[in-house]
Amino acid sequence: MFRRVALLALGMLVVTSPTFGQTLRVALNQDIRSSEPGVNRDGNTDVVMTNVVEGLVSYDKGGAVGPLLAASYQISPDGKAYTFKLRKSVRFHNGNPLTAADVVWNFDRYMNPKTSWYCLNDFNGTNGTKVVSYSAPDADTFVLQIDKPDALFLDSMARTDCGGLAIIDKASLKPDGSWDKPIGTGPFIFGVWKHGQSVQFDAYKDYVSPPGKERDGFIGKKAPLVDHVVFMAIPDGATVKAGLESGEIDVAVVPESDVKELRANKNLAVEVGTTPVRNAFILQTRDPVLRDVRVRQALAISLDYKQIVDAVTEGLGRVNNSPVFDTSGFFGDVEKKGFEYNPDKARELLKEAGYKGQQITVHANKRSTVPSFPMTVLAQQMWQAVGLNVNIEVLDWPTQLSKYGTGGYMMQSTSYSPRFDVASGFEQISGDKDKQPRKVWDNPDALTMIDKAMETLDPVVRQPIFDKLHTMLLNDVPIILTHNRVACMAHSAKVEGVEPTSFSYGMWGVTKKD
Amino acid sequence: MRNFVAANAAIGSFIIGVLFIVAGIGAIWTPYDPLGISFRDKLVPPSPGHWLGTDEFGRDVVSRLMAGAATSVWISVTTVVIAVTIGILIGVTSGYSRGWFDRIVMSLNDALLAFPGILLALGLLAVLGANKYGIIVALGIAYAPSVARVVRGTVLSIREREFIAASRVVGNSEAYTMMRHVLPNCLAPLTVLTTSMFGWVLLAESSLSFLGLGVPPPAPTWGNMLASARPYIGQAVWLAVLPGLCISITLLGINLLGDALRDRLDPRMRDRT
Amino acid sequence: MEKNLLSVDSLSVRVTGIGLDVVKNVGFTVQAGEIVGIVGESGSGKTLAARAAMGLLPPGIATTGGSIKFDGEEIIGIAPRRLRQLRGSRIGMVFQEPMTSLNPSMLLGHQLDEGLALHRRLPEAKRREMILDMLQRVGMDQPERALGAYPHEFSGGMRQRIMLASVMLLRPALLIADEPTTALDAVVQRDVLELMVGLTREEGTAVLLISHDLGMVARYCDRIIVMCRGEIVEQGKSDELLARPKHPYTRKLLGAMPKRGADRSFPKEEQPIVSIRNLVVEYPGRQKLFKRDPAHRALHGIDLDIAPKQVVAVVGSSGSGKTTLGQVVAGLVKATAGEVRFDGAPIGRDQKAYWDYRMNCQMIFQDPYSSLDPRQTIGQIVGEPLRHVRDMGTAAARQRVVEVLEEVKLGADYANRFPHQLSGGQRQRAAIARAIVRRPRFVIADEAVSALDVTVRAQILDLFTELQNRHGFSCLFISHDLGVVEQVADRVIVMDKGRIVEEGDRSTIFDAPQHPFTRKLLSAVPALQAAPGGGVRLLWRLDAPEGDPLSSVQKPANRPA
Amino acid sequence: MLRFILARIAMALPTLLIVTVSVFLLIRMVPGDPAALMLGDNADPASIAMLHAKLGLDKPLPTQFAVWFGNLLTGDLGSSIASGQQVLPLVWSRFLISAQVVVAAVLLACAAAVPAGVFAAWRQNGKLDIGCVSIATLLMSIPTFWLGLLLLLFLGLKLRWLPVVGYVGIAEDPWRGTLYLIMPILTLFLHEMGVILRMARASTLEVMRLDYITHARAKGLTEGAVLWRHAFKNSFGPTWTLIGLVLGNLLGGVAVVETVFTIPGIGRLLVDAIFGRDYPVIQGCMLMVALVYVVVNLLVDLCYPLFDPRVTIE
Repeated sequence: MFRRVALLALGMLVVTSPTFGQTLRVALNQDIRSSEPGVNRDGNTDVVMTNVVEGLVSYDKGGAVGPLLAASYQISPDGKAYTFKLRKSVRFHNGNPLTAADVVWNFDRYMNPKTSWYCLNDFNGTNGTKVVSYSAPDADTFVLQIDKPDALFLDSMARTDCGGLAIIDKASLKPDGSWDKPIGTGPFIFGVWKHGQSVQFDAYKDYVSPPGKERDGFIGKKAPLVDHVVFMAIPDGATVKAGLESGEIDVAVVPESDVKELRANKNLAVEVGTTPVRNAFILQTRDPVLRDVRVRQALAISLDYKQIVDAVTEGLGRVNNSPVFDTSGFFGDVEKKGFEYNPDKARELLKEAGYKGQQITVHANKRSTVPSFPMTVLAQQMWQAVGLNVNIEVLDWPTQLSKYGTGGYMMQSTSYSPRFDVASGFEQISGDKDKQPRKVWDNPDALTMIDKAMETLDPVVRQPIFDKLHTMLLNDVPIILTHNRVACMAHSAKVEGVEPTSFSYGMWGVTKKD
Repeated sequence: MRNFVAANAAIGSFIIGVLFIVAGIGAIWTPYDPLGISFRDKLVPPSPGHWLGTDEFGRDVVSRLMAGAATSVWISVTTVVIAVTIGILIGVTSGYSRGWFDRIVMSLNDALLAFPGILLALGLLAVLGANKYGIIVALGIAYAPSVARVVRGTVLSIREREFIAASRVVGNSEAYTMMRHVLPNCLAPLTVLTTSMFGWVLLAESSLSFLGLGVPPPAPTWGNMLASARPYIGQAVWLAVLPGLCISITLLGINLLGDALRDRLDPRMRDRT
Repeated sequence: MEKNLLSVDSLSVRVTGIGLDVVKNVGFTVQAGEIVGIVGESGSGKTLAARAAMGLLPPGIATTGGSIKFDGEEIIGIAPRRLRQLRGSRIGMVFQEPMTSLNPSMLLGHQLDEGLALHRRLPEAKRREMILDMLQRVGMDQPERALGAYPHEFSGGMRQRIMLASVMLLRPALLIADEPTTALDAVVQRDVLELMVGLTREEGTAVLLISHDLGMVARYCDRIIVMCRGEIVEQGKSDELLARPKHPYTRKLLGAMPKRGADRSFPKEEQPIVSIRNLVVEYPGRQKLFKRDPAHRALHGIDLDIAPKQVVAVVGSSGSGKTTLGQVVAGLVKATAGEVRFDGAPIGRDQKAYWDYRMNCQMIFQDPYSSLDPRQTIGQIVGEPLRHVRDMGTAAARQRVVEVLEEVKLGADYANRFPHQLSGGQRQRAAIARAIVRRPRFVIADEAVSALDVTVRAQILDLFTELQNRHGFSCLFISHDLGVVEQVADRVIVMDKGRIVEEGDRSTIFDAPQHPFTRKLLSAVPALQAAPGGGVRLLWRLDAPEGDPLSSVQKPANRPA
Repeated sequence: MLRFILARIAMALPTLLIVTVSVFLLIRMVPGDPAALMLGDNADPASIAMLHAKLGLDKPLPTQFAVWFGNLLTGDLGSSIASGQQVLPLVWSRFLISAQVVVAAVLLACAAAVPAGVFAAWRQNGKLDIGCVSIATLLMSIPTFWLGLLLLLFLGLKLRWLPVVGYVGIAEDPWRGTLYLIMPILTLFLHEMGVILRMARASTLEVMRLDYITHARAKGLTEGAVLWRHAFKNSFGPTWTLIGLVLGNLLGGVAVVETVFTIPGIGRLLVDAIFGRDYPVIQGCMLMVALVYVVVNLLVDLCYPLFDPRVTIE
C-alpha cells in the first residue's frame, strides 16, 4: 500500500516537473525577440542565441576576431578572397554533420532580401563591401570573394547584431521556407519557448568544443555544464532582485546600485566587468546654441566625471571619455586622458561665446538598462552650477530614438551598442549629417582618418590614428563620452563560471552545485 | 451613525484641507530643494536631518513629497476643471437637444469610454510634449466622457421636472431655460462626481507615472516617486511606502468627503418624491 | 363586554435620533370583526401607531412607552420568534403603494404561497387550491396565469387585489390597511375597498383602516379615530362623529370636504377666449431596430370652447387623456392635428397670435415639489414671467411680485426663501403666484390640488376661487377629484380614453349624468351634506352601475348615515 | 433575444469602428518608428527603407489602414513586428491569462463583498455596518500598484510564502500556477471588494426602504428570508451593473497589476507593444479590449432580467 502511494507521488512529480537535472534560471529584462538570429533581434537576443548557434568566426573576450566553426581561415594577398577550413566532426543538434554546403546554403539564405537579414546592406554593397561570390570547393572548405579589400570584413562576419552569421541546419526552416526554430551547433539546444515568459535551452551532450584551454569570449573552450538553461523575461528590477534573494533566479544582470546589497547576501555573489557599450551625451552641432564649439567645450569641462561615474556605477565604473573602450588593446595613455574638469574655465568659455542663458534641453529616457536618466540628473546640477540653463526632457525610448534618427535634438543622453573594432566604434558616431542625420561627428578630417583606419588591422598603423581621433574629438565635442558600461552579474553562490562582460548570457562553462 | 457620518465628513475635510495646505506650501517653500541632489546623502533613512530620509539621488523625501503634493493637486484640479467643463458642454447640449445629435455625440462618447486612458494619454503626451500639460489634457479628455454621461443623465431627468415645463410656459427660450434652470440643477450631482473624480485623476496620474507614462521626472509627483522607488524597495523601504501612503490617505480623504457630500446632497435630489 | 382583539394603551413612539415624539400617549381598541378607521393628515402619526401594533416600525423609530395587547398578548418586547408567528398568521397588513408593496422580482405564485407555507402546514396542492380560490374571490380573471406572472404585469388596482388576496389567505384576525387605495383611481378605489370590506366581513376579520380621506373612512368603518400631530383628538362611532363632531380639528377636517360652489351664468353669445377644434395627439411608437411600434393616439379629435372668466373642468380616470389635453393647450406638446384658437386667432400659424397667447396663458402644475426650481428663490421664480412683459422696469417688477405674493397670502418676506424651506401648501401658493403674476387671461390648472393634504387643499381651493373672481381669468381645470371639480367648475367635461364622453354645466353633470362612464365616476365618490349641529351626513351619489364586476361580491350592508 | 443581441452588436459596431480608426491614427502620430527601434543605432536609411517595405509601413496611411482593415475582415490581424507571432492568437492567449486573474478576483470579491454589503445594510448604523463601510472605504483608497508592492514585500520577501518571480500557466502546473496567481488575485480582490461592498450596501439600503420588505416581514418571514429572498435579489441589479463595469474595465486595464507581478497578460502586452511601437499588436489589443468591453456590457444586460423581470429583452 505504502509503496503504491509513493509511486503515485513519484508519478505526480514526473507530471509536475517535466525537466530533470540541473536547471540554471537566468533573468532577462525582456523576452528574446525571436529565435531567428540576425533577422529579428535585439541586444539580448543576439547574446542569448549564441548559446544555440555559432558562426564561422567570432570574438574573443578582447574583441578580436577568431575562428569558431572554422578551424582556420586565410585571406588572399589582394585582400579579396577568404578561405575558411571547417572544423571536423561538428554536428548540428539534429545530428546532421556540418559541411561547407551548409555554409553555402546559409549564405544563400542571408543574401536573399526575402530573409530580411539585419546586415544585408553591409554585405551586398549598399553600405560598402559587397560579397561577390562564394562556394564550397570541398566538404570542409568555404571560399568567399568580396569586391574590395576590407580590413573589417571578418569583424562584420562576427558581429553579434548580424547574428554572427550563424550557420544553421536546413531543418530550421519549415517545408514552406518559413522560420521554425534554430537548429545550430552551439552548446545548447533550443527548447521550449513560452512567448513573453521564458525560453528553455537544453544541454547539447554531443557538443564539440573549439580548441582552447579556457573560455575566451564566444570562442575558446565551450561546454554545456548544466542540463537546462531557462531565460526568464522579468522586466521589473525589483522582482529580479526578489527572485535572486529567494533563490528562484540563479543568474541575472543587475544594476550597479544593487551590487552592494546583493554582495551582503552570503547566498549570492556578484561579478563585475566592463563592456564596449559607451554611455554618452550627444550634442547637436547644428543647433544655434551648440553650434559654438566653446559652448560645447564648456558643457564638457563643467562635468566632474569621476563623481558622475562613481554615482551612477556605485563606484564600480571608470571614467572613459574616449570612443575606445577601456578593455581594448588600443586603449592607451592618450585615450586615458579625457576632459579636464574645470568649471572656472567653462564659465570663461561661456562668456566668450556670449552665452546668455539660452535653454539647453537634454533628452533622456528611463530604461532600466541604461544610465541615461541618472547621468542626466547629475550632470544637470553641474551644468547649472556654471550657469548653463539645462532642462531635462524625459522621453520614452522610441521617441528619443526617432529624434536621434532625424537629428532633432539639442542634447541626448544615450548609450552606443558595442563595437569590438575600434575603427567601427568611431565610424558608429561619425558621418555626413546631410546623408545620415543620426551621425553626430561630421568633421571631414576625422572621416578621412576613420576611412584610413578601416583599411588595415595593423596596430602600428592604427594606434596613431586612434590617438589623433581621440584628441580631435575632445576638442570638437560633438559627443561627451563618460564611461563604458559596467556589467554586473549577480548569481547564486552555487553557480560558478559566470562572466560579466558582453558575453554574459553565454551560459556554457557555467556550473551549478546542488 | 449620525456621529459616524459627521466624523467621516470631518476626517475627510481635514485630510483634504491638510493636503491643500501642504500642496500650497510645497508650491512655494520646501525644507530642501526637491530637485537638489547630494551624493553624500544617498538613501539616508529617516533621521533628524531628513525626517523621512532621502532618495537615490540624496534628495530630501519630505521636500519631494510636498512638491509632489503641489504637482499632483495642481494636475488633479486642473484636469477635473477641464473634464468637467468639456463634460458639461457635451452633456447639457446633447441631453437637452436629444435626437440625432445626442445619438452621435453619445456613441462618440461611448467609444472614448471604451478607450484605455493609458493609450490616450501616451498618444496625447507624445503629440503635446512630455510634460504635465500633456497629462492634464490627456486625462481631461479621458474623463470628460464620464462627466458628459452623468450630466446628460441629470439633464434628461431634470427636463422631465415640471419647473422646466413651467419655464417654457412662461415663454422663456430653450437656451435661457437650459442656462437658468437646467444647468444649475445639474450641479449637485456634479459636485459629488467632481469630488470622486479628483480621486480618480490622482490615481490615474499615479498609475500612469508608475507605468512610466506620467509626469516625467525629475519633477516629483507621488506616482513617479513610487515608480522610481521600486528598485530600492529592499534597501530603502520608506521610499516606496511613503508616496503610496500619501496617495492612499488622500484617496481616503476624498472618498470620505465624497460620501459626506452625497449624504448631504442626496435628500435634496430626492425631494421630488 | 366584547373582548378586545387589539388594545393599545398610552402608546408613545419616538424618532430616536432627534428625540422627536411622533405618537404621544395614544390609546384605542379594536374588537373582533370590527372595522376601525384612523384618520389624519400627513404627519399625524397614524401610520406609525398602526405599524407599532405589528412591531414593524422603521429603523430609527421606536416605542418609548405604553402597551399594545393583541388578543391579550403584549406585543412590545415580545420575543421575535413569537412575533413572527403572529405576523401574517394573525395580523395581516395591506400597504398604500401597490407599485412597491409586491416584490418585483418574485413570481406572484411564490409570493402568495410564502406566508401560507410558513404558517399553515398544508400539502402544496392544497395550498395552491386555496390560492387559486382566493384569487378568484378577489376578482382575478385567470388565477392560474397570475401565479406564473410578475407584479409589473398587472395594473395598480389588480396588484392591490393580489395584495389583499395574499393577506386574506391566512384569515388573520386583524387586518391593518395603510391607505390601501390612495394611489388608485376613484373608480378602482371603490372597487378595492368594497372587496376588502366584503372579504373581511366574510372571514370575520377586524380591520384597522388608515386613511386621510374622512369620507371614505366614514363610508366603511364602524368607529373612527381622528389623529392630529401624534395625538388622538377624538374617537367615536362613525355616524355620531360625523354628525356631531366635538373637537375643533375634526370640525376643520369636515369643513375641508369640498362643497359645491354657487352657480354662475355666462352670456352665450360671447366669443370664447380659447377654442379647440378637432385636436388629435399621437405619440410615435418606440423606434425598434427595423420598425417602429404603432403610434399611440392619446387624443381623438377634441372640440372644446372656454368662455371668458369661465372655469372649465376636465375629469377622467388616469389614461383618459386629460393631462395630454392640458399640455397641448399649454403648448408643451405639439398637436398632431387640429388647432387651438385664442381670441379667434389660430396660434399654430401666426407668430404674433402665438406670442399673444403665450403671454396670456399660464399653468399651475400638480406637484409643487417639482414645479419650482429648487435653486431659485421664490421671488425669482414668481418674478420670472415678468421678464417678457415689455415696459416693466425692475422696480415695478419687484413691486408686482410683492403684490402677488400678498395676494396668495405668502407675504413679501417669502421672496427670499428657497422652495425647500416652504411647506407643500406654501409652494403651491408660490406656483399660483407665478401663474398669475403676469395677469394672464387664461390659466391651466393640472391637478393643482391633488398632492395636498385635505385642509391645505381646501385653503388652496378657496384662494383659487378668490383669485379667479378677482382677476376673472378663464381656467381649464384638470382633475381626477370630482369633489374638487364640483366646488370650482362652471362647466364639466368628462373624458375617457382620449375622447369627450359628456359635457355640460356643473349641475347637469353632477345631478343628471347621462353617460354610463360619468355615472360610474360619480358612484365612486361620496358626497357630504351639511347636517345640523356643524356636522355632516354622508351620501352616495349613485349606486354602482349594472354590469360592475364586483356585483357578484357581497356588498356591505348600507348603514344609514 | 437573438434580435436584441444583433441589435446591440449593430449598435456597437460604430463604437468599435471609431476605436479602430482612432487607435490606428493616434499610434502613428506618436513619434517612434518600429523599424528604427529594431535597427537601433545601426539605422542607416537603406536598412530602414528595407524594413519599412517589409512591414508595409512605406505606403500612405489610408492604404495601410485599408490593408489592415481588409485583413481584419478575413480574421487576420497581422503579425507582431517585434516577435513575428500572429496577433490574433497572441492577443487571445494573453487575454486569457488576464481574464483568469480578473475573473477570479472579481468572483471572489463578489462572493465576499455582496453578502457583506447586504448584511451591513441590514444592520444599518450598527457596529458591523460601520466596520464594513470603513474597511471598504479604506480598501478602495489603496491604489492597486501600491497594495501589490506591499504584498510582494510582505508575503513574498519577508514571509517567503509565495513566489515573487515569473508565471506558470495553471494548465502546465496547477499547483505552482496557483501560487503565482494568489498575489495578483489578492490585490485585485481587496481593491474591488471595497468597491462592490459599498455598492451592494447602498443598493440594499434603497430596497430595504420599500414596502415589499415590510410586507415580507408582515407575513412573518424570518429576517434571513426577508434579506435573501426579498431584499438581495432586488438590490443586486445595480451591483451587477457595477460588476460588469469593473470586469469590462479590468479586462482591458490590469496593466499595473500585471507589471507589478510580471504576469504576461493583455495589459502588459499592450504597454510593451506601445513602448515597442508594435502597431499590429497595439491595434489588436485595443480591438480586443473594446470588444471585451462591448461583450461584457451585452452579457450584463442580457443577465439583467434574471434580477429584475421588469426589464425585458426585445
